[in-house]
Amino acid sequence: ACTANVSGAGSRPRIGVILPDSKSSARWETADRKYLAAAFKAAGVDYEIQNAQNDKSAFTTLAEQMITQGVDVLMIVNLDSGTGKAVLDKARNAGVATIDYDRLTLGGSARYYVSFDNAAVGTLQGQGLVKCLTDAKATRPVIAELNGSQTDNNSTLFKEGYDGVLGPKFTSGEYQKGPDQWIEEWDNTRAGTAFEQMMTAQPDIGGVIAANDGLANAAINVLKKQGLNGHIPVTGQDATAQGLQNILAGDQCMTVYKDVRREAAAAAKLAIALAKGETGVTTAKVYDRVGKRDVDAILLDPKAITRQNVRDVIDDGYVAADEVCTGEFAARCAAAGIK
Amino acid sequence: MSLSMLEDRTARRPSAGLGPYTRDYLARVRGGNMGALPAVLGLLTLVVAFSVARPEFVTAGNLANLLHQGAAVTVIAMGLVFVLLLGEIDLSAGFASGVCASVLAVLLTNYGFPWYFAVLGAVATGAAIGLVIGLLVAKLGIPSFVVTLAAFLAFQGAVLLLMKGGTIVAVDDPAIKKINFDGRFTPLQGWVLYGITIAAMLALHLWKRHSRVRHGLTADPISVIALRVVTVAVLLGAAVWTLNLERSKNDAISQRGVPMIVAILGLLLWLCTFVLNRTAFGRHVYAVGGNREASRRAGIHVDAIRIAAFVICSTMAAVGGIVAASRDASVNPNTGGSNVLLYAVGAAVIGGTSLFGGKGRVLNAVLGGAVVAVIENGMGLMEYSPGTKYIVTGVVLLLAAGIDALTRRRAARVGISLH
Amino acid sequence: MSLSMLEDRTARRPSAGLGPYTRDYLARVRGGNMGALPAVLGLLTLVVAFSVARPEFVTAGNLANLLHQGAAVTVIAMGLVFVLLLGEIDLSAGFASGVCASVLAVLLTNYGFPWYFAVLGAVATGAAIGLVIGLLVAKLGIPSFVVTLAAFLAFQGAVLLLMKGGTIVAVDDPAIKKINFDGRFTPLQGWVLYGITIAAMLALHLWKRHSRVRHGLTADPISVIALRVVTVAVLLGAAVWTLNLERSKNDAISQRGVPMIVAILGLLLWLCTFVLNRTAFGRHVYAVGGNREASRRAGIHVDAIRIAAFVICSTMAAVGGIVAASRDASVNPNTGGSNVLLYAVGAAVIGGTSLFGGKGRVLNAVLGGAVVAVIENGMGLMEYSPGTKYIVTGVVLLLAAGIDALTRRRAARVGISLH
Amino acid sequence: MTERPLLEIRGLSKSFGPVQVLRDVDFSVYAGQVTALVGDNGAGKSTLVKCVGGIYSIDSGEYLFEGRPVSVHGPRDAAALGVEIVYQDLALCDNLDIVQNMFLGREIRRGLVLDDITMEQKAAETLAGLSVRTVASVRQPVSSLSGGQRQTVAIAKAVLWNNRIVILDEPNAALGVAQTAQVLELVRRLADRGLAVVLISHNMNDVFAVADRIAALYLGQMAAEVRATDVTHSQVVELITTGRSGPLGLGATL
Amino acid sequence: MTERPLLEIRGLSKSFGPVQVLRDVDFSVYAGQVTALVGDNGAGKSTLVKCVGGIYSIDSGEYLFEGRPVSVHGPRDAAALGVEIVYQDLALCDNLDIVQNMFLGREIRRGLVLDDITMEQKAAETLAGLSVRTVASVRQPVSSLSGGQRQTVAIAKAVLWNNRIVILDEPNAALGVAQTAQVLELVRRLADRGLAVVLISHNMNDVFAVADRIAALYLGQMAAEVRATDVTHSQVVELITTGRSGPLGLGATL
Ligand SMILES: Nc1ncnc2c1ncn2[C@@H]1O[C@H](COP(=O)(O)OP(=O)(O)OP(=O)(O)O)[C@@H](O)[C@H]1O
Ligand SMILES: Nc1ncnc2c1ncn2[C@@H]1O[C@H](COP(=O)(O)OP(=O)(O)OP(=O)(O)O)[C@@H](O)[C@H]1O
Ligand SMILES: [Mg+2]
Ligand SMILES: [Mg+2]
Repeated sequence: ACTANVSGAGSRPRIGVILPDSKSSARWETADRKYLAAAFKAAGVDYEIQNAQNDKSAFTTLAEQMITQGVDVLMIVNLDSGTGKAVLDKARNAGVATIDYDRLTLGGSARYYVSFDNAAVGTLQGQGLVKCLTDAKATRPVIAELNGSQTDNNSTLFKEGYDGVLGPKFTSGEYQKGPDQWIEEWDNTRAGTAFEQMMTAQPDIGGVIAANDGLANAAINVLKKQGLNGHIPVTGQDATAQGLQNILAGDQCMTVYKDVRREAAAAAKLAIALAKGETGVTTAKVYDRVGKRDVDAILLDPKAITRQNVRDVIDDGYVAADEVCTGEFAARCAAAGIK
Repeated sequence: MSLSMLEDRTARRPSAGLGPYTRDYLARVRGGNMGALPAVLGLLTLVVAFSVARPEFVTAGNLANLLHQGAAVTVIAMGLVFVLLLGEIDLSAGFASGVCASVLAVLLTNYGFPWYFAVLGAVATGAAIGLVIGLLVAKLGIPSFVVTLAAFLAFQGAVLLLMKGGTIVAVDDPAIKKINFDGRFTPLQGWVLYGITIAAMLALHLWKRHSRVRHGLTADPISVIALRVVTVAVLLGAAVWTLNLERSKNDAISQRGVPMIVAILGLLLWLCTFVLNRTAFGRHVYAVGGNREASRRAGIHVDAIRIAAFVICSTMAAVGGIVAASRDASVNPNTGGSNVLLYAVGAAVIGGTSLFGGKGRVLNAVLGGAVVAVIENGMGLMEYSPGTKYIVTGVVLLLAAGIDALTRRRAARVGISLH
Repeated sequence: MSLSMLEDRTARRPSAGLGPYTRDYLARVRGGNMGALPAVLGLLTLVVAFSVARPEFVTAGNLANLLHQGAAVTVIAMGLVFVLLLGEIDLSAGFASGVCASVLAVLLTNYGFPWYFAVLGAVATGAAIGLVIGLLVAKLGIPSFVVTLAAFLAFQGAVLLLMKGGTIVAVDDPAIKKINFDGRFTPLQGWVLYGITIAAMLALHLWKRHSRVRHGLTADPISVIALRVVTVAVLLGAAVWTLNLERSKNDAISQRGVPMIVAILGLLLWLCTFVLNRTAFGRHVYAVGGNREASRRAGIHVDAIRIAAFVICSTMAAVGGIVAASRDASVNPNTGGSNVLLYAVGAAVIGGTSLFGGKGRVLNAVLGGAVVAVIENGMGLMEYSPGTKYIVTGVVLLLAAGIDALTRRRAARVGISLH
Repeated sequence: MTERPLLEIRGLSKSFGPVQVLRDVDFSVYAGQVTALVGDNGAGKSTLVKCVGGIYSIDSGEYLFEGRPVSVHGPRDAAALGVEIVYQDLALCDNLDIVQNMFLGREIRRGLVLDDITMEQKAAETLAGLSVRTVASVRQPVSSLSGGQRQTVAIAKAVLWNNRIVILDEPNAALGVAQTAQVLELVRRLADRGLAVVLISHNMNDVFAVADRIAALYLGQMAAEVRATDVTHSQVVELITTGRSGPLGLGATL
Repeated sequence: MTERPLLEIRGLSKSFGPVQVLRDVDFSVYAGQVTALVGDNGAGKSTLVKCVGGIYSIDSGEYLFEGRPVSVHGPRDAAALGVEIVYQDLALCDNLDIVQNMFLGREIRRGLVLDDITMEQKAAETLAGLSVRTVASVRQPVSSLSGGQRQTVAIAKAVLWNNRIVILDEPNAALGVAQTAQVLELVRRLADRGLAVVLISHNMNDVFAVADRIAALYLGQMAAEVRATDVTHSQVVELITTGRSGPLGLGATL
């Protein structure tokens, strides 16, 4: 839907982008694709944006085809580091410049990495939970963790972040460590079951780290059944419409807002520069613990969203007001100063 | 030319007592004809094992969770029985439930339809899906594996399009949420329903016996009927009693009573069993699955039966999708995905349904569904890493099925083992 | 008592010319006995359609991609044919390939074994997996669907554990990477191999004809053999020529020649076909799949055959895993996951293998694998949103299979359609 | 043979791929008569019957019922004309019991619900009438029946209904002495009730015991259609094995 | 009957679930003799044969071969003793062709590779010896064969091998006149070569034509084992239908 013609591969710079899927999060298709395309179009480069639909084989296939068609820059969001590395190596061998977008390919050969600082995301989640628990004056709460997919490196980074905040509190005895599970494929239904079973095994859970808004919503639904929603804080991520609604309703403690537009803009700028044969400007270095090397990176800062600043997300235009302020939420929106 | 010319070597005459009947039953068990026994045995073993490992497994709260968790897969499995009985397969049942759940969510949430229209829309979508699949299989003769593999892919796409590229749609309608989220009967209602069920069961049994005896046919002795009804009454009674206990963790809210979903599952089970056992259509499903050519020669509309089975399967998948949407109070692009299909087919097969057709019962799919739900629920209480959990789940599933297989084993030794 | 008492109504005598043979062939086609024709037709349609839609589909580079992409699923599908021929299923083949690939990677990368030991380890793991599954199915009598569903779950866990919870293991061994990553024959080697293949094919055909004629049996006329060999020679020749073109976009690197994987696929195809068609074991696989009881009565070790088929299937899955690991130059917990299994079974079924057993050929699994690979590759060139892409993929798969079904359709009308 | 046949087949040909099984076959059956269809193994008798029953489509030929051409495209069309057939390969559903098989496709219902009791009674009566004394229960699955018992069930299934034509493809093959006698008597009784009956058998004693007319197939061609009283035992055997016997047979006219 | 039987069954009982099919059956077969096993439909003949062949496990009873007790747990054990059986339900693989079926489990090989040419030749010869003239090709799948052709293939499969005991369960049921004669002649020839042959048949003419001894089963019990010359046609029929005939039968001693 978004390519200029194919034949001019030799003259005009050409950029290929592979997005991971459309199910773990809505952002890839609804936000990233849109913003990247806009930036490329504005810069007048040829581009192609494909989605691997969570299929590793399709992912490799797409990359091979882009390389075959002669892209100058390949930007990927890997499904896992394995396929990611293979693709990056293939691209390097073909002389194609590479960018890891959003997810770092461990052991890979990408020249650049553009992302939000994922450990920082986890830290914000941990801090958010601590704040909500303090506000609720919880004593020695049991903390349950619903982590993301174990095969997604970002999940590991998020976990490092919030465990960094919570770990000391566990050791000091201020909080108690509760059940802690990875949710395969970030699957919300599985998350619901997992949380139900956590509540059964440990009925006195007092706080929940949920790695994103989908997992948070699954947990909140279980809490609702018990009438405990709003009493037990739950974290989230991605600032989805539903997450914001849960926050407005008081069921969710916080979410993390990662302005995809900024991420996309930074990545697009870098890619366009590379495609034109210029060098990219980076702001940080990230250590790849598998590949044992520093990767030049642009790391953007995430922002914690609570009931107080929900309107920031909407004012930014990241989520439309009418998506959030439906039905019963209209009043709450008004209360939060959202128009 | 009288009936007595048929020498009845089984010595099972009307009103023979419990003694000969038991002997007869044991002989049949040894002969490999055991009905639901093996599945029940496997289930029991699982329950005992999990209760020992995690005492909270046997709490009222967990029993309710179990019912909510297993409902969607069980409903889909019931529908699959129809297709499997024909020796066909429907790989798309999982995502069909996802498509129908999406339709429900979109109609409810995005278009603001009342819940009954949305349910109707979802169910109609399911029926339409089944019709298309059935036509392709029966009229064009494409193997059902291929057709439903194609549908499996296409429906994933349909869900994504309906969900506008992967957003989660909340389902907040109170009526829908009653189905499998927070709908409960009051304790009194629970007992009344229980009474009606047991009374109906007793009446049906007695009536059947009465008319068979009147026509001079063999019938089960009263003592056996009593035994059966009492067993069911005790088991069901225990379940109702447990579910009527308070299971809320929050003093402000009371959570007592049998979840609504139990009645829905019971109703669907009864309906499917009735259709398969007591109507000509059901008879023809078994016949076509047993020997398609013989059925054709007997004048059965084989194609119509096959199409109808796919329609039923997809319609049940739609119901399963609604049940799943109700439980999650939302629909996402994964609804009906991941392992839903394999678990549903697995439930039917564990319950003894043959993939070659002609053999299987809906009750057994429900028992198989219970096995799957118990494993998922019990494993959720264990604290393993994902890797270990997968392995243990596989092993436990194998054990449950192994008990079944070992119990049935004599059948293969004694009878002809043509598949 | 002489042979001539058997009146040969087909009028196919030794050395009858091309004319009568063609008539005979057409009659058989009309009668529904068409061999590989429908699958080839479906494939051709796809290729033409994609070439029209996206001209870059028919480039040398894309042909090589296609071969690399489809190889793993095709190898797994070849192995599955053995199990499907028995009327069994192996849901675990996909993840079994993942487990074996992980073993390969761990041995290579973590333990530093030489590549041949690692390959041996992976293949031995596959064989052991097949042995366990086969024993459970044949000796305990648990349905293969259930056993392999359990294995499907357990192997997912095993991969996670082997990969230590999700980290990837790179496979950088140059020998392994030759298999399906960058191994190529030089153009000259390609042509030599081509010559050997065609010569061997011709020799085999002529030799068979010679000995049949010598024993007074019917045989294909020379003209038919010539036609067949020439067809294959032209098609293969065109492929070799295309693959010998330069396909590198980077002047620094040359990418010409037939990928190594082609020879591996060809060898496996020949081996499996040989085993199934020319050995007693293969004959027994068909027999057990056709009528298990009759095979038992004929003194065939039915259990041994079933176990062996599972061993072959899992061993081929191991090879498929190695091929996949080579292509990705790494292994990760998803290797063998997502749609690998469904695509592999689909490849076999599209190629005409019956899920009821007794019917199917390895060549057809390869053709089916080609259909799947072409669809994946072609769809990768189209720019659709994910939702649309899923839907279009499903529809295309259905069309490819539909052509097959419509071509075969007369078979059902004419012959007996017992499944 | 001036009477009009109830069913008449004209110029029927049928091939399976390259193998032509029936060539230009004419065949007539008359109400109130037993027509024996004889022929060597593989002569094409069962194929002819399956064409009549709509199981196989025909390549060419005409199908006349009461003199009117009809088209039969499937078993349902044949059944609608009142043609009931016991096939040589029996075609029973092994997973169903005797009663279910006997009423397959024609279940007795009360409203929506199957009337199992009535069906069970009727099935038991019909079977008893065919001298089967060893069936343990009519609720036994047919997979557990002996060869003869299976055959009896198939025959019982066909005669349970009032039809105009009954075709029996080697019904006695697996039957015992007493059962064979019963079936032959049944065949005669059906014809006497005015039905047209076709009996395929390799047993000449059975054929001559009940047949009014004899049709002999030879290698897919109709060698002769004659009155049973016009030929001898050995003439029929000759027709079967060589296709002709004196003035009768292929190349000769009646 | 002082000669030692080649195979002797003593006190065999067999039930399927609650149904007892064989009760305390004694049965002997002698080398060089044709033993006819007769009995009504459902008497238990096929079940007895399947117990002998190791298809069914037995509940109780002894199995003596050349006077020595042996245990038979499966078809392979029976085959190892040299027992070859044509089952009533034929047991052919429909998806294989005639040659493949005839050599199933005993394929001729050259090294690892099947020797299809030799097998095809042998199969064609054997079939031709059984008067089958209508088989289009020995490469035809058996699913396309007529009833009689299938039966001939099953018989040919059994007599292709040199065995000590051949048991034929209603081999003539679907055969034509000429083919039946051929099979009876074959049965006689096998016995004359010193094999023990068991023939199950409902056709008394066939039985008396070749049998040396007759064993009659009645409702799962052995009613009588007698020399064929000692009984008449009608006595045997009486034994079959009522289990006794004068001094013979159940409750009486020989
Ligand atoms: N589906 C088929 N494909 C090919 N050939 C077939 C098919 N069905 C039947 N034939 C052939 O047609 C011929 C006639 O078969 P048919 O069954 O009509 O014989 P029949 O007269 O009934 O013989 P029998 O007395 O043995 O039952 C046989 O030679 C058989 O091999
Ligand atoms: N698997 C089984 N389960 C239950 N009953 C069976 C089974 N197999 C056979 N029977 C019963 O055993 C009895 C004897 O069967 P069998 O096949 O031995 O008879 P037969 O003497 O060979 O008869 P026929 O002459 O009809 O072939 C029959 O009444 C049959 O219904
Ligand atoms: Mg016939
Ligand atoms: Mg018998």
